[in-house]
Amino acid sequence: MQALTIISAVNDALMTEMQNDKNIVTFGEDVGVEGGVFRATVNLQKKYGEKRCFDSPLAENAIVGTALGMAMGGLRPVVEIQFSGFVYPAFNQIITHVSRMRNRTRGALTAPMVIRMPYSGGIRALELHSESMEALFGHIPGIKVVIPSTPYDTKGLLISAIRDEDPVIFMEPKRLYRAFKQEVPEDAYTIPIGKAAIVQPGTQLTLISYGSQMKEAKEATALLQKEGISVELIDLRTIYPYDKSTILESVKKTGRLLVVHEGPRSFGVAAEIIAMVSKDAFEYLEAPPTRLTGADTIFPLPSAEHHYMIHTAHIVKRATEVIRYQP
Amino acid sequence: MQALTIISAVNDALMTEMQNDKNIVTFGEDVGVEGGVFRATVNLQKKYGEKRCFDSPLAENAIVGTALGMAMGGLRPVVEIQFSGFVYPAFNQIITHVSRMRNRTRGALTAPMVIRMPYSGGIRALELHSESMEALFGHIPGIKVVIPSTPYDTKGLLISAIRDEDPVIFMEPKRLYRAFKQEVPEDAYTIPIGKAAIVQPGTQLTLISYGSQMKEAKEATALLQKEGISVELIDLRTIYPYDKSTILESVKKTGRLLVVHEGPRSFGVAAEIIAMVSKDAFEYLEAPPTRLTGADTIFPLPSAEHHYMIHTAHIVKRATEVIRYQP
Amino acid sequence: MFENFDPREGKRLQILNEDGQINSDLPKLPMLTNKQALHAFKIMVITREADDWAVSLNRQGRMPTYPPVKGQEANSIGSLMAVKNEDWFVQAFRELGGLLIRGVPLTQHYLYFLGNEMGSFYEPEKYHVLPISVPISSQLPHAVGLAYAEQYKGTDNITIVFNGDGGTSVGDFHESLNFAGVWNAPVIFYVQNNQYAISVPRHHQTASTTIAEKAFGYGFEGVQVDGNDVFAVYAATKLAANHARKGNGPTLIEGFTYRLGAHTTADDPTRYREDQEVADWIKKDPLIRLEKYVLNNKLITEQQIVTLKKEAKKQAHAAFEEADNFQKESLDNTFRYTFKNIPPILEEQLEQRRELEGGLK
Amino acid sequence: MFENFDPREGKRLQILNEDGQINSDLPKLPMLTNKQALHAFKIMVITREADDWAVSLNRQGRMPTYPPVKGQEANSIGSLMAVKNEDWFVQAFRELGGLLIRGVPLTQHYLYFLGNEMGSFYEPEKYHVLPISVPISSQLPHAVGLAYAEQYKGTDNITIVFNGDGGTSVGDFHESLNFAGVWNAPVIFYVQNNQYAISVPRHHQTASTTIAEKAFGYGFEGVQVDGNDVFAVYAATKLAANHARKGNGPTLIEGFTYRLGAHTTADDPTRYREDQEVADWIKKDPLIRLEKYVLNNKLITEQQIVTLKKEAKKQAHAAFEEADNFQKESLDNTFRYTFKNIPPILEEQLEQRRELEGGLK
Ligand SMILES: Cc1ncc(C[n+]2csc(CCOP(=O)(O)OP(=O)(O)O)c2C)c(N)n1
Ligand SMILES: Cc1ncc(C[n+]2csc(CCOP(=O)(O)OP(=O)(O)O)c2C)c(N)n1
Ligand SMILES: [Mg+2]
Ligand SMILES: [Mg+2]
Repeated sequence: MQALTIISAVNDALMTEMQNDKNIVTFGEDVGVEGGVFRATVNLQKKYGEKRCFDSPLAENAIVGTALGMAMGGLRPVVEIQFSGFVYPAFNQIITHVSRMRNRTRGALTAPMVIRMPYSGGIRALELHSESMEALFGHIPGIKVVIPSTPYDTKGLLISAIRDEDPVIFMEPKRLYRAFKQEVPEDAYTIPIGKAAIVQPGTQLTLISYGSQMKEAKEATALLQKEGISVELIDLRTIYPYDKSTILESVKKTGRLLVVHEGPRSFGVAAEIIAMVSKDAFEYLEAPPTRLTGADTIFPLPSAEHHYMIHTAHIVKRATEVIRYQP
Repeated sequence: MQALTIISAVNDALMTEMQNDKNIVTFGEDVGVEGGVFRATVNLQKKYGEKRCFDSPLAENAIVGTALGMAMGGLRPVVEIQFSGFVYPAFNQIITHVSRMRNRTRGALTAPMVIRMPYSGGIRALELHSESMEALFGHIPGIKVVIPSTPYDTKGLLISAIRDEDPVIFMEPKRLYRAFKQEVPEDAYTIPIGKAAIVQPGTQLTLISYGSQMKEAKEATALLQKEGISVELIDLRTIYPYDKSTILESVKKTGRLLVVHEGPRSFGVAAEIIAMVSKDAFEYLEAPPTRLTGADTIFPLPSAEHHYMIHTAHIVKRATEVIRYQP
Repeated sequence: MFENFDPREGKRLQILNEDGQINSDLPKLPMLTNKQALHAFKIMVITREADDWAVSLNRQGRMPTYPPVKGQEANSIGSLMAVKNEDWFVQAFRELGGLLIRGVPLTQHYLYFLGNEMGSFYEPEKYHVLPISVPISSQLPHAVGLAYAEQYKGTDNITIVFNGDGGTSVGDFHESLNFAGVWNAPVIFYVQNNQYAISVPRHHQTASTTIAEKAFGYGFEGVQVDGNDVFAVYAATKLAANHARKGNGPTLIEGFTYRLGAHTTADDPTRYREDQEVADWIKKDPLIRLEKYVLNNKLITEQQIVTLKKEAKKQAHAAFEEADNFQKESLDNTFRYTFKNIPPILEEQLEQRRELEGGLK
Repeated sequence: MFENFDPREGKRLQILNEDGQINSDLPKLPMLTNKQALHAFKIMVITREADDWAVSLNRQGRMPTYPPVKGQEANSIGSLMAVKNEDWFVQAFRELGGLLIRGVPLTQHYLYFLGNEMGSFYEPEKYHVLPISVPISSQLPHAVGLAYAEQYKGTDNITIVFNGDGGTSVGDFHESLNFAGVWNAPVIFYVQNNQYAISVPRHHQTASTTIAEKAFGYGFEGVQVDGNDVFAVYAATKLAANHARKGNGPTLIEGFTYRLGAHTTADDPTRYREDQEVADWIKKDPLIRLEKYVLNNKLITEQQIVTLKKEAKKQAHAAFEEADNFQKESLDNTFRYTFKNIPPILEEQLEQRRELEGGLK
């Protein structure tokens, strides 16, 4: 066992899997000599050579498009988009090809590939370095969207993503990249895509979050516990296909739901979870299912980002309201 | 008054407004000599000249990007994306610039521009000519998303969109382009963006839809009425910023909600509406708020598109279930 | 490799002229043998018949929107003859001739335009063909990726990818040529410059004199060929293929050609182009000149051609009937191929849809 | 207009060499007057001081991520001097010198990198400057649109837009040059080729020999200039600007230069480049050679330069303090500029946020 941060767990997953499968190649801007601006791919080129880990020209669209070509040609590309705010040039490739190749060709051609990207805010970064737009990907049929929140899950989920026969968008909570360490096995292991984690069992409120926001969600859960409130904290881990049964089971038990995420509110991830729960656990709901999310605004530049971010105290406040709610 | 189809109402709106405001220019693929593949811009070049209505090279990204430049330079561009399935190359411009220029520059530069595009399926078209991905736009802070369903609304909303000081994505229900005619005033008029229409008042169920799906929604409403069921039919018209108060008022009255749209279900428009209602009209809901939407699948090629489309009978069925629901 | 045909000097490679004669005074170039020329002719005949038939089926309401290939056949026929079966063939959407050269059944092409996903099921081990790509030029990066993969695996397979003159305006065109240049990828970019992108004429698409010359900005060669001359197309592609296979990287070929028909069956080209222009290009029809060639060289007789065309028509009709009777895609299949394994959330949606459809039957 | 400096023939325009001497044997070119040269020098000094100060502020933890301009100053200074105030100036993000030429207060630049949106508020009637564009090359289409708008309005204003060598790989680069060519738009594309895109060297970015030669594929001229020579930059831009203003369309200028510092303060360039390379380029520093020039030509004395630099430092410090003390953006402002008028749905979110923040104070 080794104590790893999330960013080193990414590196470790790549190291481990590239050893196991020589068809894995990884590329993107600055991933080669530099080892990635966050050091996610550090030493990969040294270890596996320039054919397997390399810099590409600066063009996200072609990074994804050529990766798809490689995938159809039998390789397993894992590409890095330097920041999720720069993935949009690749949207056309993702929506019109990556997500559809299996369906389009009735399985003759497939796209086993991973598109990695750091997302999330609160790190005083330049414009477009802080957004959380995972809901956009969630709405695209044919891709899986995975967001880990711990080093252990990062390695397990990334290896699952690489081994998956379908394309996976792998969003990494950059705010947590170096926030804490966790014991991570040295060998390869997988965590199933599509399964949420019950981080803490509880009875009075289902609190759902994921990725970068899990830190505050955990803190809030602990604070509420101190006040004698029992929260069931769920880490969604997979945005699509998300884990309906774990969510429903929990809400049916607690009767109360709060969903927390950084991304904009309208048409966001919380909307989907709440719409689903409102229909499928309608009779169990004892309080209005509530969202605590980023606003429908442009993510502010550093000096005002605290006006956007969701803090632990905010979660405690909303959770308390949901719990106190009486019809 | 003149009896116009939706497509001729688009043309009429452009004709009328270009007369009123010489800063309006319209361009895109085949919009000049050809007058657009659907004839939306027919005769505009003849009437207003090649500087105001013209063909661009084939590049949606640059169409939107140059339009933004023009808008910042004082023009009012109305660009056409030939089919909504080809807007994705322009996503980067839309998300990272068009939607943000006002906010980024604190109002020094703005993006008064309209991006028109036909959307919706059921017309036996080639791949990527049938999708309904409006929810993607709904999630992007800083843009308005408008979808008309009648010729009258088309003209009024398009003129509002052109006059709007902010960027508007204007999605046109191509399945209804020539489906029916309606009396449309010859002069300019506006319909406010952000206001839904109560197409038919009712008491037992709130049925919300928009755009292409309104045809079936209207038919279903009529069929249900025949069976003595009173449906309040709402045409959303604006996807963002959507009309919360009209929706809530209706649901508070009926206690039951069915949202119908063509686009994929997960993270779709219905999710947002239902999440909002579940929170803000929690105590009024007498039945699970229900979605009837496209599936989370790739829109099928013509020979199987009937497996995707939502038919009137489907709406009747789901509406009946929602109305019959007893806790 | 194309020193004698530098597009920047206004040169265009033509071997077989409009009269069906081989131009003299040409440097040594790869040539189609008589047998190959006859094969090209036969495939061009069936392509033409199949294409015409699709257009008339559309008029009869039996075929949805269809993009005719008429007039452009030599481009994909000549170039596909110059590569081997294991080389990847990445289509745009006007390469029916090339598909037939590759051995893909005509039925499959019809099936696609009839709106059946099985029309894009090209047995991977057999054909090495990518399906039609609807978003213009978005297939180009795939070609570069495939080329990289083949290089990585150590094969000598190359990739040939098609797009149109309109498609050269798209960012993917640039990025793909640029990546290919940097990676020295074994790929041939074949642009069918048919002078229009729907209604938009070539000079509204780009201000460069030729499309071929764009290659030099990416560090490799481009050549313009007479795209209605199957010999020129073959020669240029063969040289480019050898070049790529030897590890010398990509080439851009511009086939200078013309779409004799409408953009698609939904299009009315009289709105945007002159009859005279079309008439001029009809004289340059690749089929007419190849027919002259095979006749002049006695590779076939007039009588045999009559029979050939009759047979081709029959083949087309039969292929269409087969496609038209092909099993329709089921509800289950519209869900099943979204992912390798259908996740619970989608399974549930399928169940609901089954119930809805069942409830209506 | 650049017949004598065709990049395809390996030519690069240099007027002021590394020794601060004007090259002889040059054809007649637009030249900076003594007064202009002195102005360029003064602006370059303050640019250098302001830039260095930002880097050290970052080390002190008083400035978030900052991208240094050091070594590249001549590019935006020379080119901005060659256009008029009404001409649109579309930034990438390493054009501090150009901003100062345009008269933008240094405070504003600091404000932006301090993470305050007001740093992008360039009074439109005054500066004709577009804000920094973070997504590489995505500003290029804006420049073409602006150029179109000016042409449409019948002004003779042109547009100059910047990007980097890395940025030439992006589809926007291609599409923008292509649109500009077709529209014959009055725009100058200025590429600061500083040899790297973060860690990625120029030869991994494109296989073409120069970036300038790419222009020919779009039907217009490109020229490579010594980007560390403010005279060459000025001359090329002046010619291109006249060309555009006369209605002759776009030009691509490649400024061959070098980033002496890190990509940003978060970057460690020793990971990917050799000390020797940096040392070689330090000799080519645009400031050193311009200093030699103004001294040789007695436009300024050594003593005055010492004073100038001291003053510049002071100015930088003062500007930073002003920016640092600038009013922080309020919660309301983070909502207010999403649309012209805040819609009810957003008003409600603002209300909820106010309540949350209030609840915590
Ligand atoms: C990205 C994208 N935009 C628009 C379209 C609609 N469209 C289909 S074909 C076509 C013209 C293509 O022109 P060209 O590349 O010259 O090919 P040709 O049709 O002439 O063979 C257009 C605009 C599309 N398919 N994809
Ligand atoms: C679309 C996009 N992708 C990635 C980035 C991250 N990034 C910032 S600067 C940069 C390198 C830019 O290189 P170049 O264009 O040469 O400009 P330079 O930094 O050398 O001035 C990268 C990759 C970005 N800002 N935008
Ligand atoms: Mg064409
Ligand atoms: Mg650079």
